[in-house]
Amino acid sequence: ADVAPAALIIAQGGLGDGSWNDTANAGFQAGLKNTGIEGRPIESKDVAAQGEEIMRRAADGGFGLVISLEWIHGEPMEKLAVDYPDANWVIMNQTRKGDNVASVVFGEHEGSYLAGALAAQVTTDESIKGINGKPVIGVIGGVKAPGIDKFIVGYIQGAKAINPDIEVKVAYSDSFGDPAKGQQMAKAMFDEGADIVYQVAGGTGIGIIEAAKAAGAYAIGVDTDQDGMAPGNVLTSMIKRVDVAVEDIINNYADGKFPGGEVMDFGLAQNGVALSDMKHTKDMIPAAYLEKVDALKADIVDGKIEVWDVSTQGYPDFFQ
Amino acid sequence: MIVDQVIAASLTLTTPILLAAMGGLVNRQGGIVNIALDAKMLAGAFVAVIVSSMTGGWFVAVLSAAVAGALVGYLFSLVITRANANMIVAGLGLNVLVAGFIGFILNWVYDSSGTLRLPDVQLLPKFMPDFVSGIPVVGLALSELEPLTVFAWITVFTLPFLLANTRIGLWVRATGNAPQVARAMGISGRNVQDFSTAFAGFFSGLGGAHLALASIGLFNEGLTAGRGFIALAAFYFGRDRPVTTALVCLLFGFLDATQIRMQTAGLPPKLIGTIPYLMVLVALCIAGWRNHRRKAVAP
Amino acid sequence: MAEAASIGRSPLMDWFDKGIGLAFPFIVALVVAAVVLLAIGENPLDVFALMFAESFGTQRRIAATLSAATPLLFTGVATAICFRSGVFNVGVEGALVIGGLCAAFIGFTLPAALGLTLIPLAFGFAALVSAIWLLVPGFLLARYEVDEVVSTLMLNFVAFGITGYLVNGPLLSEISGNNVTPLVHEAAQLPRLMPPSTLHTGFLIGVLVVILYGVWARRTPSGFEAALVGQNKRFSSAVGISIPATIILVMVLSGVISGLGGASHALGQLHRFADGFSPGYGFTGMAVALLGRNNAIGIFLGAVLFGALASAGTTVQLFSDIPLDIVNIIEGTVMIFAVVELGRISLKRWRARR
Amino acid sequence: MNVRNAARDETGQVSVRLGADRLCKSYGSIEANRDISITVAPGEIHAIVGENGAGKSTLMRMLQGIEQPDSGRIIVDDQVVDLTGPQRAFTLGIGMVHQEFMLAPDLTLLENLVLGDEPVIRALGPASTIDWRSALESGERLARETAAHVDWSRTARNTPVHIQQFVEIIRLLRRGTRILILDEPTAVLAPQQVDDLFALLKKLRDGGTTILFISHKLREVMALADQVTVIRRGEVQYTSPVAETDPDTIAGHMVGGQGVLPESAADAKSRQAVVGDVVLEVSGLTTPIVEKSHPLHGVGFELRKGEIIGLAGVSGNGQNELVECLVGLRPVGGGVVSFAGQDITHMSNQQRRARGMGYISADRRHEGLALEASVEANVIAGSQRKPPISNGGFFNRRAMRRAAEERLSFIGVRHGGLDNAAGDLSGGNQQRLVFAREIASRPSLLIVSQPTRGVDLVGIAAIHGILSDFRRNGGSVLLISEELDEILALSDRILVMADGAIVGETSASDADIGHIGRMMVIQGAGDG
Ligand SMILES: Nc1ncnc2c1ncn2[C@@H]1O[C@H](COP(=O)(O)OP(=O)(O)OP(=O)(O)O)[C@@H](O)[C@H]1O
Ligand SMILES: Nc1ncnc2c1ncn2[C@@H]1O[C@H](COP(=O)(O)OP(=O)(O)OP(=O)(O)O)[C@@H](O)[C@H]1O
Ligand SMILES: [Mg+2]
Ligand SMILES: [Mg+2]
Repeated sequence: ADVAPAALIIAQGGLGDGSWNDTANAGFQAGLKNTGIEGRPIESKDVAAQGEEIMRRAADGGFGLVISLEWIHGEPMEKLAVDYPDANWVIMNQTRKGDNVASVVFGEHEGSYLAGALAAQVTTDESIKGINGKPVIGVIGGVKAPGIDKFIVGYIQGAKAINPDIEVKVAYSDSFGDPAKGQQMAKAMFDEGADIVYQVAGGTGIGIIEAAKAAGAYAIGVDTDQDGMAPGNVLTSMIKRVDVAVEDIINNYADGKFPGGEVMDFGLAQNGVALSDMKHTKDMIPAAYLEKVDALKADIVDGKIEVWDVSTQGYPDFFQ
Repeated sequence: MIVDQVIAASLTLTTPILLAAMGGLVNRQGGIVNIALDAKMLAGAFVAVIVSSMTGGWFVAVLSAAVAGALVGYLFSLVITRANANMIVAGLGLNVLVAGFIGFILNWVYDSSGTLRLPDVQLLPKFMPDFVSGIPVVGLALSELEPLTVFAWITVFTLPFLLANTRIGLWVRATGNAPQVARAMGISGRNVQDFSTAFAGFFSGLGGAHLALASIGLFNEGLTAGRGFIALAAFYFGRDRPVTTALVCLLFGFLDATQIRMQTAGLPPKLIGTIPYLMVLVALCIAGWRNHRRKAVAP
Repeated sequence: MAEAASIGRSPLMDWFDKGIGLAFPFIVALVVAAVVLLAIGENPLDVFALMFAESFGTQRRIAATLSAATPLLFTGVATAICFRSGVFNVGVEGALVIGGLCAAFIGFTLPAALGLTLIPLAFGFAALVSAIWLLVPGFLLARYEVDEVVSTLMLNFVAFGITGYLVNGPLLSEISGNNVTPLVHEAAQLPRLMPPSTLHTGFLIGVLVVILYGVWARRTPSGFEAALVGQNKRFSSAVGISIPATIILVMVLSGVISGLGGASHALGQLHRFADGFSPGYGFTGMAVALLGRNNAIGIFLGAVLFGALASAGTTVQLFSDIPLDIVNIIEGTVMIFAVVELGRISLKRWRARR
Repeated sequence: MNVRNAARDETGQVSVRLGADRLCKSYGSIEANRDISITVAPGEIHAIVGENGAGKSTLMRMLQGIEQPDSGRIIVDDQVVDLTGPQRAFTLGIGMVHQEFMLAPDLTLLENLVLGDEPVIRALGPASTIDWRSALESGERLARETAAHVDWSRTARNTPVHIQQFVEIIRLLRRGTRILILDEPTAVLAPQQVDDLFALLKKLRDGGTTILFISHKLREVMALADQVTVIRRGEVQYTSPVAETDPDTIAGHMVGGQGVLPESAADAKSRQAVVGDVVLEVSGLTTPIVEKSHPLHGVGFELRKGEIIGLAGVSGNGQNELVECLVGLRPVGGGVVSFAGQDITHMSNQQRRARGMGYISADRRHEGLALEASVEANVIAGSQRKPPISNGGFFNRRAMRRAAEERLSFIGVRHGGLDNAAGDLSGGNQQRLVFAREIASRPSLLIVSQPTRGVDLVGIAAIHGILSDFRRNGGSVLLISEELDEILALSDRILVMADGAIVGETSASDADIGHIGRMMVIQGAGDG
């Protein structure tokens, strides 16, 4: 196909973060492979400041599709889209104007809500191996940032929806690549009575899952299906289909159907986020809990339940 | 119980810092301030994962990591002792360079970026008999001991002896203290310094191996998370004395282990992270002020 | 650090010397990079040609290079000012980040009605706070001989911690997907020089700072004194120059310039403060200063070279399979060899023989 | 002196343990050693005396292999040897105690003792464990043999200087040194400590060790040495068994014959006592003891307008400390310094300069000049804030050049260009450069330390001319010099300093070189 090549601008943290950038890149590569389009991921140590120049260079250099994973590139992209009407632009986690701009937003908060709801039900059921009766669960974020707190707030909201008295321990590892620390932090949480810890910390999360395995407790994976990383000790994973989103966009772009001007919502309804199939844990969880989760999902999809979105609503009262 | 958890966690988190600090301390006693410990830890971790996966043996992996660290350290030292490079800037440069090389190899040899996950990585074995876990308070920490932690603490208590009583130990201290005297006594200060930097690399490499092989069995670019600098802070704070430095490392490890509790108490994680550095600043100020006082009152 | 207290010591040989000083580390770095490239089966010459085209090939690329060089002008000078006086300040990075946050803070908290006066206010506040930031280690060194390398290194980490906390806590933008402050008011944004390029007025301020530094170093008594202190402390105090006062002066100046650099980057480039504000401009600035032998023109050239490396290093990825790591390798090698004295020593010997 | 004869000695006994045969060594234009020949017999204590810069240390460095002679030979045990380096000298049994201490301050004395030649328990190369017990035994044995009391567990930093000196000697003995070279070993010792050291050295001699030692103090030479050699301006001036000479003769050779006095000295006798206002008044000046410095014990004198006071004395008796206190580079322990009627005891160097004090440092290479900086920078330094050189905070480059040229030509400094490094100038011109700078700010008082060290005869005359002119125009000078000729030639009044105090005074008209020399080198002689 002689479609102009595509560029994927990697966000801060770079490739190898084990989550956001890596997953998106996986989808990007898959898309390129499907369509035969040429394309390259672009990394920069100074991605915050250099973003605009990189995107402009890409447009000047004949790229037809520019996807940026960096949140801070939203503003410059809006202007660039005007300068380069022939190019197609994609930004994530925010809504930007422009006929040739596609905005992709994910329902991390919604998926996390379900994870929280599941965890809140499981944590008091002593019939499940490794679970204590205490209504205590945890979550560990990579850094304290709105993009991460979006997960955390959703998770807490979901947990509270099941049990308003539940205690959700929150901590940040202050790094996305420090599994050693993640492991110790998770250990500490398990030790304080939590039996399920949700990881939103990229590479650090590997340590969190390790810790769950070692403690005979549970972790909840994030971004991809991490259930298999410690079969039986990962309760579920909150899968976020960044890869699917990016791949979709490339496919559409190749077919000449770039969703310019649209906001592509990858929420629960669109299956943009979802809990994993729970291959290893489904059988040990009472079916009622899963049904409840499904019911909540339906309510969210129908709009009966609104899950708080930190990235568009700021912080809620129940979280700082 | 919480106490034994904290003890166990502190101990584990201390080990990599401790190893690097022991190396850096010897280096500084020899007259070189090594701010590239981080680079050597990273190199060590990288090599450890690769070798462990290739051979399936933790010991070879750990040894290779140490040798890799020592090699990087030695080359670094040559730049300082032979070509008179400024050790601080060269150290910063080395941190960038090593990260670049590792990223590059990851990319071109392993076709991945950031993280290296290899099959059959053998972790450091936990060798204590089962019953120790029943011991109150320290049982958990004991049961989690692995060879590197044990080695690190053996080093802490043998290093003072080695520095004091071996020829090379004496040479290192003499070179750092009065290079012209060492030279006049027929000791090649440069060779001794090269040795001390290689030594620092060796121990940093071990620290890196611990990070990679203690429990997670994979390599990540961010694995060291600035621990080389924390180690630097530790031996500055511990005034280059092994046991004091080890206690400072333990304190930093403890801070790391209790970070989660401090967060619960409302301290923001970013600010908690600055505590070690603030401590060193305060220590420097106190030392400087005391020095000043002593000079001022000199008879 | 041997820039002579040379009031005008500039025969041809001197320039030749400086030229070698600047080129030598780059040549080594290119050789290292070439070896690596050969190992992966790329033709180094092609890659270097591409990199050159990406940094200086067109007017736009030149603008992009200068834009990337802008923060380095500030950090290069802020570092050189201290190195030249024998003060080994490695805390420019921290001061820059603090300055950037302060400028952004002024830029979005003060009422937009202040209009253009916001800019000097923001620059002033940033310079003030950064100056105080570096005054602390300066004072400790001047009065108590507290090792400035360690104190400033530690202060960097403290600066990262404080700014990291503020940008996520009290100063976090209401609605965002990332740790960023709100955008500064439009009036507080530095205008662009060659739209659409991101090259902004901060570049001119940076060039001005370099020129002022050159004038200060060569044309003012205080610059003269600082250089003498850097060369020979005993001599300096014997001719009546106060060493502590000089140390404090250069640290404060370094802080002011770091602060201006942070403000320029915040108001001109990002229009806010954000996580990832500086990818290590302060540390690269050290290499720039050393490469330029603390000389104004040398610093300018050094900053442009590193700017070129940064801008070309990313955009070449669009057109080839060269990973970013090559840029890191080049940069690290340049830093290490910028401080190696091989080139200079052999040159001196060669000259002595004649 | 004839080596070949010595080698043919028929008893089979070595007759020359250490010898120099027509050694020459130049540093650039300075001939530090010219055809120096000496012979030292086994078991002899041989003293080398001479003024500062006479070339003593240079000779010792060649005998230790640190420097290679330009020409000439070195003899050890009647054999010509090629001393390629200090290590070679070591193996031949030659060891040296340097002028500056060679102990690592933070190591213990025992560690310092064995450093570089450690006894080990089992040989494992560098990793061998040091056998501290045998080290201590050897240290204590040697200490016993030499009758020194050493606490080996102390760090060098916390050890009195004379013990440090002992340890350095013991360290050499332990390594099999048979020929001991000591460069001014008594400079930093108190009298009692000197006696201890001498007892040790005599004991060593009686045990067969050959000792070569440098000193400025004739009392010490008379008390200790068997043989004395005087070096002056790089040449052997005199050599004699101590028993056959006396201090006056030696002092005469040290400070030089009458013939070499510059002309200006001729009118010295005709000078009148100066009666102007007191410019500098020093009373009861004391300093705290800081490592390697000689403390002052209540120094006091007055310097008047238009007067040159010469301060004579052997180096290391507190002159440097006095100078530094006067110019504000060293904190004062007690006493008062007032300048032009104002108490300046605690003022900074800068403030003193602003009040009209100029300073010619004895350490030209490190304190008097910034060698790497340009000639212009050196001659301007200190005036950089004064108009017309700078105006409104900026240099006036033209005015600066002009000022620099004027200053340099006023005194006749020959230089290759204002932009050349000051280090490129010849020694004499470097010193003129310092004068050019200091005179230019029109001080009322000059503190001048060793103004002609390393300066050739023409340069000396020029510098003396500068000083005389300065005084004629109403300036006051405190002149510190070890060249007695110089002091006699220039001073109105002469003070003699010894052991941190002024021990004697004489007016120019009464000055007698022999008398002053005795006061300098033979303590207490001035009183008697
Ligand atoms: N490395 C050198 N480079 C240049 N000149 C030197 C060097 N070493 C000595 N000189 C000069 O050689 C001459 C003799 O110096 P030397 O150190 O031998 O004197 P000395 O008799 O030991 O004096 P002092 O009593 O001051 O120690 C002096 O003029 C000195 O300046
Ligand atoms: N290393 C040593 N070997 C032999 N004698 C020593 C040593 N150090 C000190 N002395 C002698 O011991 C006596 C006391 O020494 P010093 O003044 O150092 O003692 P101090 O004041 O008690 O020491 P400190 O300051 O450590 O308390 C002096 O006569 C000194 O010569
Ligand atoms: Mg529970
Ligand atoms: Mg000498």
